[in-house]
Amino acid sequence: MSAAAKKDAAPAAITLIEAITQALAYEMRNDDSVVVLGEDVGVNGGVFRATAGLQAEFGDQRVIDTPLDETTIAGLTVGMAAQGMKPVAEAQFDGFVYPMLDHVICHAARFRYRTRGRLTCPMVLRVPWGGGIRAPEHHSEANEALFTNVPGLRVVLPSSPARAYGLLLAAIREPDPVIFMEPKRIYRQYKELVPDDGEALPLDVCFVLRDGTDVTLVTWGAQVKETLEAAEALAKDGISAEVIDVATLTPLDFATIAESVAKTGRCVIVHEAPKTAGFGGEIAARLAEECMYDLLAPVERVTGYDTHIPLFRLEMKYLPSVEKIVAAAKRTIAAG
Amino acid sequence: MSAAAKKDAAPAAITLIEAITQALAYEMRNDDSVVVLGEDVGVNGGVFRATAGLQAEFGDQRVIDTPLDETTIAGLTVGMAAQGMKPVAEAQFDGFVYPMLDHVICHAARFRYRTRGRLTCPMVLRVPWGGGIRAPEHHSEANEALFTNVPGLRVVLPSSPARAYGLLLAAIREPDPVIFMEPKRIYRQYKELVPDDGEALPLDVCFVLRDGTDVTLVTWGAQVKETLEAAEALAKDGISAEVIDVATLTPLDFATIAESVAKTGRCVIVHEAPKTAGFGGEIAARLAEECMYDLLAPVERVTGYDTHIPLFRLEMKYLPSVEKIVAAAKRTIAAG
Amino acid sequence: MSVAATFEIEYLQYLGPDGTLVAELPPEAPSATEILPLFKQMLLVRTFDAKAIALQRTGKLGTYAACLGHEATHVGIGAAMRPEDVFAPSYREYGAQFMRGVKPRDVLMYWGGDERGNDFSGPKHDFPWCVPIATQCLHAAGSALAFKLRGEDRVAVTCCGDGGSSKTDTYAAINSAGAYALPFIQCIINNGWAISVPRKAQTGAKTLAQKGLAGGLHCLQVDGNDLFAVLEGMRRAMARARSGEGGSVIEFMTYRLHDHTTADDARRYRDDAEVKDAWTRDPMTRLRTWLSAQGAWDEAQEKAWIEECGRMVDEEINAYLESKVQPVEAMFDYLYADPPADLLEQRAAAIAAEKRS
Amino acid sequence: MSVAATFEIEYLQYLGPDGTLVAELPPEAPSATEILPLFKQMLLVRTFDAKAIALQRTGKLGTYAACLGHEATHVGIGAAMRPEDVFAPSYREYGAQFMRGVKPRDVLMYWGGDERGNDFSGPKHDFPWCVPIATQCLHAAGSALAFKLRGEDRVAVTCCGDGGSSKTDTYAAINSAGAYALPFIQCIINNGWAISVPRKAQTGAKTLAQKGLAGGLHCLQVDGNDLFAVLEGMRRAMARARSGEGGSVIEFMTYRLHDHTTADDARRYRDDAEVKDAWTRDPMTRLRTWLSAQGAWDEAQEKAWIEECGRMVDEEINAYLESKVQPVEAMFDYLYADPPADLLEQRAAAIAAEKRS
Ligand SMILES: Cc1ncc(C[n+]2csc(CCOP(=O)(O)OP(=O)(O)O)c2C)c(N)n1
Ligand SMILES: Cc1ncc(C[n+]2csc(CCOP(=O)(O)OP(=O)(O)O)c2C)c(N)n1
Ligand SMILES: [Mg+2]
Ligand SMILES: [Mg+2]
Repeated sequence: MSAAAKKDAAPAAITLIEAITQALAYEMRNDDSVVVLGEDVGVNGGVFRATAGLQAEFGDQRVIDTPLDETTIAGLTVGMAAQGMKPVAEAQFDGFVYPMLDHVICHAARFRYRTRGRLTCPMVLRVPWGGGIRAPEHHSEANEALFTNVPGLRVVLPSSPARAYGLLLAAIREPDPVIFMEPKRIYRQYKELVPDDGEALPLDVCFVLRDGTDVTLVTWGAQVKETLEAAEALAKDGISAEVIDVATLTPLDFATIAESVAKTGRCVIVHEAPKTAGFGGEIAARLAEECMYDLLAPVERVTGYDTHIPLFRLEMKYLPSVEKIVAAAKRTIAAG
Repeated sequence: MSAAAKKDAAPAAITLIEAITQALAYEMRNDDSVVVLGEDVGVNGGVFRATAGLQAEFGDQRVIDTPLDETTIAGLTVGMAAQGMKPVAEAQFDGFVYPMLDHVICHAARFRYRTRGRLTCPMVLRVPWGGGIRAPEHHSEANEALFTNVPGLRVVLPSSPARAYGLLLAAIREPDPVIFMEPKRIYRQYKELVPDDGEALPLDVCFVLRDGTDVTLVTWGAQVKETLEAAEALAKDGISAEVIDVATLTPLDFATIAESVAKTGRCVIVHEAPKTAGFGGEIAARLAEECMYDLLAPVERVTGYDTHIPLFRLEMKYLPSVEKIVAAAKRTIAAG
Repeated sequence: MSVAATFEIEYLQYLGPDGTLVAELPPEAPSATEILPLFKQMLLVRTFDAKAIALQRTGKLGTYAACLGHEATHVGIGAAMRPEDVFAPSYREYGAQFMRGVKPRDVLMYWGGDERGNDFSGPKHDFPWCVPIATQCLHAAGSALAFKLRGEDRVAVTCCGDGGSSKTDTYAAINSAGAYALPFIQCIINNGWAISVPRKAQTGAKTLAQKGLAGGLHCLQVDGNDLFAVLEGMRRAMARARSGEGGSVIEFMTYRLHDHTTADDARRYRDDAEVKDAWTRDPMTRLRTWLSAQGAWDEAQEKAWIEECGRMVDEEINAYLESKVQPVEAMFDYLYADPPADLLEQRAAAIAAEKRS
Repeated sequence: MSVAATFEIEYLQYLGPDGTLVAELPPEAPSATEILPLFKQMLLVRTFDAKAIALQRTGKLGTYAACLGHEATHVGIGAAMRPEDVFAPSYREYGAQFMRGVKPRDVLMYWGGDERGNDFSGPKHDFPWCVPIATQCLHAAGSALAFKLRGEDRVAVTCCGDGGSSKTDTYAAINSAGAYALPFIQCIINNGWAISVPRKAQTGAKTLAQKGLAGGLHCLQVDGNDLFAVLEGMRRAMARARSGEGGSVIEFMTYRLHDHTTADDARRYRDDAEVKDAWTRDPMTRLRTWLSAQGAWDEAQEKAWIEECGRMVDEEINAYLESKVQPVEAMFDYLYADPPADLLEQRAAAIAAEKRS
């Protein structure tokens, strides 16, 4: 990093969404081939303001409003990436990502494989993700499981301003496609010092956020907050919970989880997507395969129900809560 | 059933694909609101001949060729279903289902929920599924995990002519949307007597195809064949394997699996989709949650690798094989 | 040089912005007495809209998509339809829906975060509000296909915005309507903006009406702030649809006088001057001027009716505000006709958790 | 009545089915000597196609999509492009690709079930064969956007079929090309059939060229069996693209003389009479007749060249047949630039399993 850049990098307390903007701006300065595209990302700065100020700084040739069509966004992104650009596309909300899947699954995830490395697809798809913001229908989906069974992708879900910054930088620099899901519920929940130093975080590790010995709480995205609070509450009852933020769902760093469970013997997995075939199932499955002899208690999942997240009058009753996590952790303690 | 129908129902040995046709024809005769639509389903009878003869019998107002667009097929299907028809749509191949997801996930799976039961979406989406037929690219995907985390759907995967017949009838009669994935590899693998008696099979049970006491082999679709062969091979070595065909993946009848594992203490899950976040993970997770004390050995998964199914020169090396299943089962025996 | 095809797209406008006729009214045009109820309906819609925005501003409603400026288009579309036709709206066409029996309280319930808003008082076969842009267009096409297959004399009408006209679903709907010659009307409500993206950035097409040429549909552009033009455009499209001539695309030229929704701040991307200018083409003013000139409406009537509208809307608002939140099991009860065992267990757990808390 | 917009779509045809000119050649048309190499290329393509079908029939190739009858369109498209332009084909345009350096052995590898076919000998930036219909069109549009953003003088050319013109991706590509005024050419190769579905069932549009009107693109219909018309259509579109005038949609009228693929049996759904009739418009015959009339080609030359083609293709076939299957680890090695640990474990397991078996 240049001295000038170092000087500029005076840490400032920023929110998660500001950390996203900061990472985008950093990498756009750093790499000319990075462009941002999506609906309303230009002068409006995105409906969540993730791209606020970017068009003013980088111009409308680098920050590109698209016609209102997600198929278009995905297909253009794949085409640009294959021709040597590094597009960072935005899906306006999680619920609008479905028309993008064809290009993501059939093409982005396959170009390297299909052409034996001749063409690649270094793109990032940013997806504001999850519920809890009293939004209209289709604005609150936790649909990461759409992507986790697809080889060739990386699925990343940051849970703090600093991790959002470091992981997004890594995602943009990654030579393969990354689905970058952003927990919109905590976009502005708190601020944290995030030096604008261009330091990426690794995409192949889970982050241990809290050390503990009695039970491992595994989660990602918005639920990291509830889970940490649950660990705090458990501590008051003398239960020492380790908290792991998975951060990169696929390819999964299972080793970190396994190591923790080897120590604690208990595991509670927390996510807001529906339980059945949610990504928590994969982690529980790995435990059943690889850590059975370490387990002192059955694995627990605290998740959304197997129904759609309701409109906002009821949505908080759908989401995992501190209480539900605490109760599940206590069940694992009681079990053995 | 009327006497005339009974008389007509003289059993004939038919293949799985013929059983599909037979079920479609039965229900089209039985229920005027059933229509079939898709690319080439009309005079051509479908690229797999699933709808062969249907247009000749029912006319082009009931067997409808669509323009070449999967978004169109899905959206028209949802619209028709909401207005009281029972459309059975065909996706020509598994790899072309992605543009249908938006309408399936945002609408088909939600109309009842969204309107508090005012509008519903009684549709079936038939999807020829899976690899092993030396087909071109995108014709060999096992992508059931796309659908299994989506509430409001039923995901069904028959594995024999008789089950294809009975489950497809049930799917068409079901008042909610059903994704009906057909293992194309065994479309014509063998024949079986399938009386055309209009008897549906239940959509809420797993089928125990073989009783055993030492290990439970759980699978679906094309792998049922390999799994049964593996059970046969294991029997030669004195190992008694129970074989379960999940058939309806969601909503899952876990009770049948749990009961079996309570008896055997061991479980091998077999599927051809990639391992990570494949539906096998969900079953293993349930075992880790609900059957831990029954397990004598770690759960095993025998699956596709976490990469794309290769073009056909290599594809058989990708798919689960009898050997791999036998080896996994033996590992569970060795483990405890 | 040989010519493969030629096309011409007509533009309809009768009542100019100043409230005088710029073209002779078509023979089928309503008289002043006939159009008056529609004007009153437009006023009701505008009253409702303002009150809904106020409700949101005071925290009593979620995000709300206003319809300020769209009244002539919306009411005209609704007026052209029969109850047995099917309407597949986006999320903004309350004016059309009220004509079909949907109540303001239904709208409020929906934007208030309650699914029961979509179990609305309008025709039971009408489609719910549709948030994923333009997907409703294909549902309308599917409905039209059902009508055609069953030999029913019904038309499917759907709306999308200028932004929505870029969406692939709109093309799919248009193309299938053409391929099957369906009784289908695609209304493209061009209000100049898709959130922050102006019409010209959506497409290189000169008109949005011409989107219909891609599917061989009849195409028409109308002044969407002129209720006479809206009614005439819809009349023609309906006549085509009912007589088996097939589908139409109508582009309604109007303007979004409000922010995109209450979650939006249009000042970030839009000039005040443009909005001020758009107000000179307000659909309400011109019809009021015309009706007054015909002696069919005056200030006193307007005042009385606006008060009446206020009372009616307040009643609806109260019904909404007094509505009880659904019980927790509501999120399970409408998922499947036959709920599976595991789901019933989750339902029981949710009820138990509710009792504990 | 006021008119919002009018459109006219031109049809280009110079060389009639009988090999005589039906219209004066444009000034830019190639001379007989200039067009001869393209005719020879068409013959090479036809030779290859026949041999590939034969290979499949004898079990030495997987499903193969023949290009019989498309030679003028395919070769003309390829001839109009520069190496630095980008080509995004569907799965059938070998004639265009050969002009760009792709080898017959690459085609055979792909249909022979080996990914290495897509690591072909053509321009490294060209797109691979694309099976999901019309998705390639958006990749071309994305490429054109990249070219425009980087200020490169390059054009993106893509092909889809008459069926593919119904696909929403095609509309998305056309619309974005119009919105951004991209150097983009959408070739719609109308060969009359999409597997069993005839052109008329795809859409109500009179021409497929007019699909471009929905995005404001320049639209043209050409006789795709007339190499002169193909070249002139492409020349015009290329000129527009390079001069910044934006994108074009060209509909090439040709015919699928073979089954859809070797997995298809067209007799199920298509009249022999139609095929017989289509043969009277064969692109090869008419150009041969014309070249012969110009004294630029004769039977002896044809015989010698066909033999030469046979030799060249056989060499390619042999290279394909002799190719070794990729090692099992090939399915892991091209997934990620940095393969994750778990995948490397699976790779090792697969290699071990391979050794055991
Ligand atoms: C598929 C999809 N993508 C994005 C959005 C977010 N969104 C909601 S409204 C809107 C703009 C719509 O503009 P237009 O179609 O012109 O309709 P208007 O709101 O102006 O009536 C966008 C982008 C959405 N609802 N659905
Ligand atoms: C998305 C998708 N749906 C279905 C198919 C199966 N399919 C392969 S080719 C084809 C017909 C294509 O017809 P057309 O676009 O006219 O091209 P042609 O084959 O005639 O050149 C179909 C339906 C596919 N490859 N991709
Ligand atoms: Mg708009
Ligand atoms: Mg074709």
